Amino acid sequence: MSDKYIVSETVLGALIDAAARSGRRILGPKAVAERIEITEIKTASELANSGQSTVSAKGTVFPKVERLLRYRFEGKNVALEDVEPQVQPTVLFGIRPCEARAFHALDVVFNWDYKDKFFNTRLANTTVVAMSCTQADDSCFCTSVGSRPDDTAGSDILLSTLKAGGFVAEVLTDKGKALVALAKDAFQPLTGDAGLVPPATVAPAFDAKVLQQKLAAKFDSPLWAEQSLRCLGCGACAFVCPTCVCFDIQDEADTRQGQRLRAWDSCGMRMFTLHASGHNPRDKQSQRWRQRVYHKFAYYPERFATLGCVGCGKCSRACPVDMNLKQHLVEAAE
Amino acid sequence: MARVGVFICHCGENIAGTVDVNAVAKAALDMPGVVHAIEYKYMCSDPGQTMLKDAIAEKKLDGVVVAACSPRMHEPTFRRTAEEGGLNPYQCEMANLREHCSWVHEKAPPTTDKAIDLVRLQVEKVKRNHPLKPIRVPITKKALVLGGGIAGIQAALDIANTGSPVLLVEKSPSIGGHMSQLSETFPTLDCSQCILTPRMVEAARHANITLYTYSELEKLEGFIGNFKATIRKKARKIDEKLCNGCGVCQQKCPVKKIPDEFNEGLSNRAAIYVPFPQAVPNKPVIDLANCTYYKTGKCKACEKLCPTKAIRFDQEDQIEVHDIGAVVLATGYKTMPVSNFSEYGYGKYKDVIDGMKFERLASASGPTGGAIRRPSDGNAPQHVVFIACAGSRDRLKGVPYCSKICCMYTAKHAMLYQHKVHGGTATVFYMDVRAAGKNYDEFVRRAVEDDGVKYVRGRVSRVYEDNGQLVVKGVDTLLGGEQVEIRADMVVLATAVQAQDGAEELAQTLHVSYDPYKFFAEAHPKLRPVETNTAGIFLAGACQAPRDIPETVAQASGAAVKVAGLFSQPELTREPIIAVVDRQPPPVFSHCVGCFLCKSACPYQAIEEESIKNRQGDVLKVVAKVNPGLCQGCGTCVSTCRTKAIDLQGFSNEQVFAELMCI
Amino acid sequence: MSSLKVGYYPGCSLVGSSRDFAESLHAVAEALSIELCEIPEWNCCGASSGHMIDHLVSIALPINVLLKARKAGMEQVMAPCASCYNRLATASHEVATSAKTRQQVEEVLQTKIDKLPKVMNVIELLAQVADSIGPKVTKKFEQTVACYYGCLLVRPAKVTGFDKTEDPVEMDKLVAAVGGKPIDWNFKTECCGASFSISRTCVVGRLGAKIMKDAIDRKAEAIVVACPMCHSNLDLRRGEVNRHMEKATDVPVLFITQVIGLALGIPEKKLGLARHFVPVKFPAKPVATQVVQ
Amino acid sequence: MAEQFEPKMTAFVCNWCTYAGADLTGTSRIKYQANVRVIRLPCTGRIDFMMVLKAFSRGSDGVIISGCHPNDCHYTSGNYHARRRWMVFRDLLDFVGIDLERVTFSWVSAAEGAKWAELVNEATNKVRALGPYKEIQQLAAVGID
Amino acid sequence: MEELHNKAKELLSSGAVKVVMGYGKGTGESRRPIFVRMAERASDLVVDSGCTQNLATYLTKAEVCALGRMAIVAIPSTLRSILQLAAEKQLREENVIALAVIDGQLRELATFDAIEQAVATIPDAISEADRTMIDKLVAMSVAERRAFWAAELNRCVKCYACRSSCPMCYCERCTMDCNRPQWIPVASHAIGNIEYHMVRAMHLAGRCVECGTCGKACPIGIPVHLLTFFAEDSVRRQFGQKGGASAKLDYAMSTFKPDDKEEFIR
Repeated sequence: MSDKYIVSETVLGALIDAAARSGRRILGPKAVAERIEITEIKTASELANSGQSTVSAKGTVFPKVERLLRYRFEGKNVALEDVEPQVQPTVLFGIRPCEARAFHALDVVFNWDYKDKFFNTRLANTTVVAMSCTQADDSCFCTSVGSRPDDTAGSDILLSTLKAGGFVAEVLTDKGKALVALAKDAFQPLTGDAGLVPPATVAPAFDAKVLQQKLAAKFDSPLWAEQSLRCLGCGACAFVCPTCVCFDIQDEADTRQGQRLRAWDSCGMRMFTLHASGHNPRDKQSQRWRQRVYHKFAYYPERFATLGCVGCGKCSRACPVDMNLKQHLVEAAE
Repeated sequence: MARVGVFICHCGENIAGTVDVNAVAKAALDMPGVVHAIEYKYMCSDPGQTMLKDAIAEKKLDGVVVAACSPRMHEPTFRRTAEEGGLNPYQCEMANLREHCSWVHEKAPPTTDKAIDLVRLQVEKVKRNHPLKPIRVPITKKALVLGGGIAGIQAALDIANTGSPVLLVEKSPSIGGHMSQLSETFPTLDCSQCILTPRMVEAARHANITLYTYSELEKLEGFIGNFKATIRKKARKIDEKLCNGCGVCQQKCPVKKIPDEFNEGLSNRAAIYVPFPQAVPNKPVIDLANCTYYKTGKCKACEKLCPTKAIRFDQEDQIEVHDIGAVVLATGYKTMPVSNFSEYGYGKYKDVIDGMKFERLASASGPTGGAIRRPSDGNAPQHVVFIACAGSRDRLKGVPYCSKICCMYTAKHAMLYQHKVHGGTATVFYMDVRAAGKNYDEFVRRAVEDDGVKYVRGRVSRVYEDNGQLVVKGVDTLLGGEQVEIRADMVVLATAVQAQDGAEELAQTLHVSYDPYKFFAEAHPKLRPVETNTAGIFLAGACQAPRDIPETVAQASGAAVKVAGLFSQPELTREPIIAVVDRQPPPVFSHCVGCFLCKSACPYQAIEEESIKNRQGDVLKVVAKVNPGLCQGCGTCVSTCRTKAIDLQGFSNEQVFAELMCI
Repeated sequence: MSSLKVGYYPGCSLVGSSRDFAESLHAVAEALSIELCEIPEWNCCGASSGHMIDHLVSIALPINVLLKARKAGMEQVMAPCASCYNRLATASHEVATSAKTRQQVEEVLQTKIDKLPKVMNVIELLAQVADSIGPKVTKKFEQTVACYYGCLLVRPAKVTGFDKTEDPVEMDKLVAAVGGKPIDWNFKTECCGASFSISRTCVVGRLGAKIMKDAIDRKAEAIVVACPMCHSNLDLRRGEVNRHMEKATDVPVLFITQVIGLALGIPEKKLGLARHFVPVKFPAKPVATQVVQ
Repeated sequence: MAEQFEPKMTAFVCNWCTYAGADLTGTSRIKYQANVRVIRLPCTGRIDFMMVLKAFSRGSDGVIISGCHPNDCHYTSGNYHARRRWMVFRDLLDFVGIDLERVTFSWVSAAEGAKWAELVNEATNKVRALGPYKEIQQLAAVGID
Repeated sequence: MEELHNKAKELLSSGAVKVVMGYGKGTGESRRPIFVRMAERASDLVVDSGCTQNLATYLTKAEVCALGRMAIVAIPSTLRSILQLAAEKQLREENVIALAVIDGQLRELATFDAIEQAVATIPDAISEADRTMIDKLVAMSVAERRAFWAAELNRCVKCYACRSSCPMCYCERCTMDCNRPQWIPVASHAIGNIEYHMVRAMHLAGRCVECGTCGKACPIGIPVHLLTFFAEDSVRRQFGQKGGASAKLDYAMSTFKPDDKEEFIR
């Protein structure tokens, strides 16, 4: 089911206002300094219509730090206090299709066996209004991982830019409908050819299937050491990534009370696999780099029948030493 | 889970009077890990300590917190008790509910709250304590005594008599110090040298004492029981074995007009000289600054005429390094340079002299053979004015402290003068007469009553010359503050006692602390008067504060006993409160990255480099290592360490952090 | 020589009883190219009465002066009157050493006290340029003189921190620099009676006599001072002084600035010698013989 | 009526001078305010700047750091090293906007019992006047969803 | 550039070094670190204004050291790093050759002394922008500064890009990684972030070579380098010495002068 409407800048504005009035929090990509940040927005004009945000929209459903529970010491015994996720209904407005698609990769993990109430509540309260890409850069490779600049997967509404200005809004889900309903009368159904600005061209760089097969044989290849020689082992890639789900559980406590936190973590970091014994199964950066690639392109497909990557290229852009994932994957797929 | 016992002491009313000890005990029982909490009248009493011991056994405690007085007071007590109770002594901590709480706060809820917090801090800390073993280090049973005055001689003799070898180092050519310069000694008026010289000789002859006269300590490394002392023997330019002290050399030496230090410049000596007739050793030394040969390259008269051919112009300084177990500082004092007091005209007028000069004038071995003759014209002064407190108790131009000996020696001087110059008049200007000591006040009285010394209570503002005669202008505060002007033939200044020159530098080489006046600081003003804060270094005599002879000798013997006590142990045990560098299983080996920034931070040079090698012996990693003997446990390295690889036992990161988690 | 700029605090004496000091000072300063910048709107230093009545006032008044100087951008301030000098120095020492006093004064004056200018007396100032004086001398001041410092220039040491408290020599050096022969005598820093000049002249007489006697016994042909009070007590009160002398004396009393002025060949008029009560004349010598009535 | 705010004061002191000095305060029965909690360390050299940071993030409204006077250090120079660290640390605290008024540095010798009482009272009063250090304390919740 | 290629070729073919660390073409216009191990690849090396990352970071990276003796294309801050690393016993003279372009020509610096002399001639590296930013911050009120840093550091996600890219953050276990006790919280909430960056600044005070690589590395553009710059400033101002000036240990923060100023201590 999908119905399309013509939406002008002003209508978008109206929609945003309506959504805000309905008590929803509006987040969207906005140019700050020389970066694009996903942040609270008030008007459509604030939106960055092209380019990738540095950090993904992941935070709305999987924040960098989340309190899972609280406890306090009462005499000798401990009083547990379960915390419910406090989430405001949120509209992710104008994010890139690749980011919208990424939610699935998170979903499969957070609902793999145990159903994570925090993630689910947040996701349920999030409406995704994606905007198809009209531009891409050297780091993008969505087309190589089964997506495209105007991918609808994961979006509730997809906006595509019209040559004449304004957008076509393709309402994809009930959540989408609900949102549109807030400013229904402003929406004119699309009739005939819209005259869209052609989506960005992202030339396929490799074939994910081939890659997956190659990886099976490349585990011990020197390639990983070669590629990761300049890798500094920081978490920049993982923390900007829309699909990285690794987290750490931390108790912060004193003699009176404590809280249990879930915080982003990264398999790229040495500490990630360090055992209490001092032994570290992934002691070398090459092993950790390999893990990152395999996790997304071998283990994910095996376990969840989907890739752990949407080809947004955020990691490559964020990397202080220009580890370009696309290039590395091309090498790996050879 | 930890099993901590908390023992709250009432200290009679001292704590219980202000802090609700019962509430504290209740609160303690609620603290995680606390399995036992009681309050008792006197924890340090026998029954109190027994309670603690029993509880350790019955409740299977693995940590103990005694909430009582200051740990600086009773920590040793309770750690010992804990040990007797079968616990490692270092599993016991104290919460200071008295000095830091009940004694300083009002009786009010916040005070009890604080008491509870203080207990909580220690509970959290003790849960993270680890059993520690005292550190054992060997002791070199040989002492070094610095300074050959009466203090040094006494200390050396007492130590030597306990059977331990002693090195007695004196920077001047002879031992004896100031005491050998004195004429008679108060309050008995017995001749100083007559009682001193036997001791000097005994020291020289003693089988366990090695004399190093004309020598100086260059360096002291190491720590208690294990010092390394570097001594420079300055070249006397004499072969001491051959020299028989006949003295021909000094008679024949062409240079004769050098002011004699021993006689305070009241007479002259030769360029090759024995400082004084009774010098020990009785061997001359050549004064390079004044010897013609060293100035012009010619002369060598002494060499030619020496009957035993003992002169050695080519002799060089010798450096000797000795292992030492303990050090006694007996470097003595100096008197304040009188040039500070231009108003007293010292230096301007020949007949204004200081006390030490007077000693020489009055001494039978002195330049005048003991007759009081004034320097200017050699006549017997008919009126002598003595000015006490020349610099002492003078905040502005002198020192604020009392030099202690001046009142007595001034009385002695006046008395001696009266004895030696019949019909002469002695007047003493004084602030107070401080004659606290056995037979001291009687002595002063004798001066006044029997020998008719005039005591004027008041300060002197100026001494000036009025056609050829000294005029002492002062005030007599007992005569209603009348100004008095006294015409005198000689004026004697009782100048302040000050720390020896170079005391500061010495203190720094030895790492001992010193007070603002550069006197060496004792470890405790009352309870540890002969120890310094640096273990193994002790104090004797006026290097610590102005002292008279009896006190000096007593203190010297005290220091000697401390040394003997130290030497009586087979080995040293030290508090294991020291830093350690962590060690980890391979491939990490240690979290230390070997940047050695801690090395320059360590005040004790206790941090060494250790190479971790594999079986083939090739170096895998170079990391820091703390020498447990040198480390004193200040923890400066710990806070310099970025990787937190160094930690301080007893005050570890975990312990401090745990304490922080309570606030 | 490049000109030296100094803050200048006249105080009441120099615009009153000791104008001669002021005149000679300015004349000499000009000759030695020292620029004296008077502190704008300076107030009383609180001498004599002030510091006997109220401690806080005695500190606050001088500090106020120094703050004004500071405001006018002065690094150092010279107070010719020994008494002013002593008050200023004492005050800045007090606020420097006692946080409490400082805070009190700050409250009273409603201003924060940061850095204060250095306070000096006239000798200190002249000593700074001592070397430049010699070459400028045209007529050597060839008298045997007793340099009389009095009490306020050098004491208390912790405040003034200038010269040797009990046996000062800086003035002697200056006199020697212009050819004079300073004597070694005993009353350099004795009390002259200071402000008793008005209330208890007999005391002044007695003390002054002692001073004069020792100076004359040691063949002084002139007394040199750097303090208005010393000057008035030995000059203005000479009659009283002579009453306590066996033999009346007419040995003149000069300000150090006048001595230097004479040596630099500055006309006596500009040095205010005429204002003295004891005529400035010396036993037959080529220099400065003419008597001004 | 609103009761007045009682600041949480944390003190880091060396064992040989300030702790002993505080003992002397006790033996001389000089009274001071009960807000302070003393953490005893062997030497100011052992006082890690992280302890001060922690004290604040743990909710202290003010911190006191005290040890032996220069020249007086039981370990001869621990306090000199500490002083250097503090010189830079203070600059940094100020640079990141932590209020230096809330950190009091002092030398209190074993003989200065009275000074310790004064110090604690002054510091406590100062901080009481400044009020609770909410600027830092409220940060504890920030950034956690 | 030509010069560099030849020099690299020469060093590699002669076996003088096993690897030449330098800058190569990266994604788009960017430059990235490369490790040339074969003479024929020497021409991959690039030197231009785009080469701003301080490669000294790799001098202590195990995987890189394992390659053997190295030559490193050095910008001024790299040279400073080498000296500071040497002073901290992390670098052996015989293991590294610095190839620096100093006023227009390529210099091969094979000894620490040589580097020290070179460094002495190079002015300090702080950019105008950073300088003005620091001044701006210093001019602010305490409250304003707190607001500024709270806002900036609250964004920090503790990816540790700053730490990982810093040549002086070579510790195998950083204070951040200590969990007994956990001095600094792992989670990147406001307090923990402030503590983290304070600790880093303190640990770099007197050691920071002011390359600003940490600031450039931050994916979300927090000016973390201003903290270490300021700390370094403070050290220079108060103790008159500077990180990375000499290969002999001269670490301001583990030494002292008895007359260090202490007007802030009562």
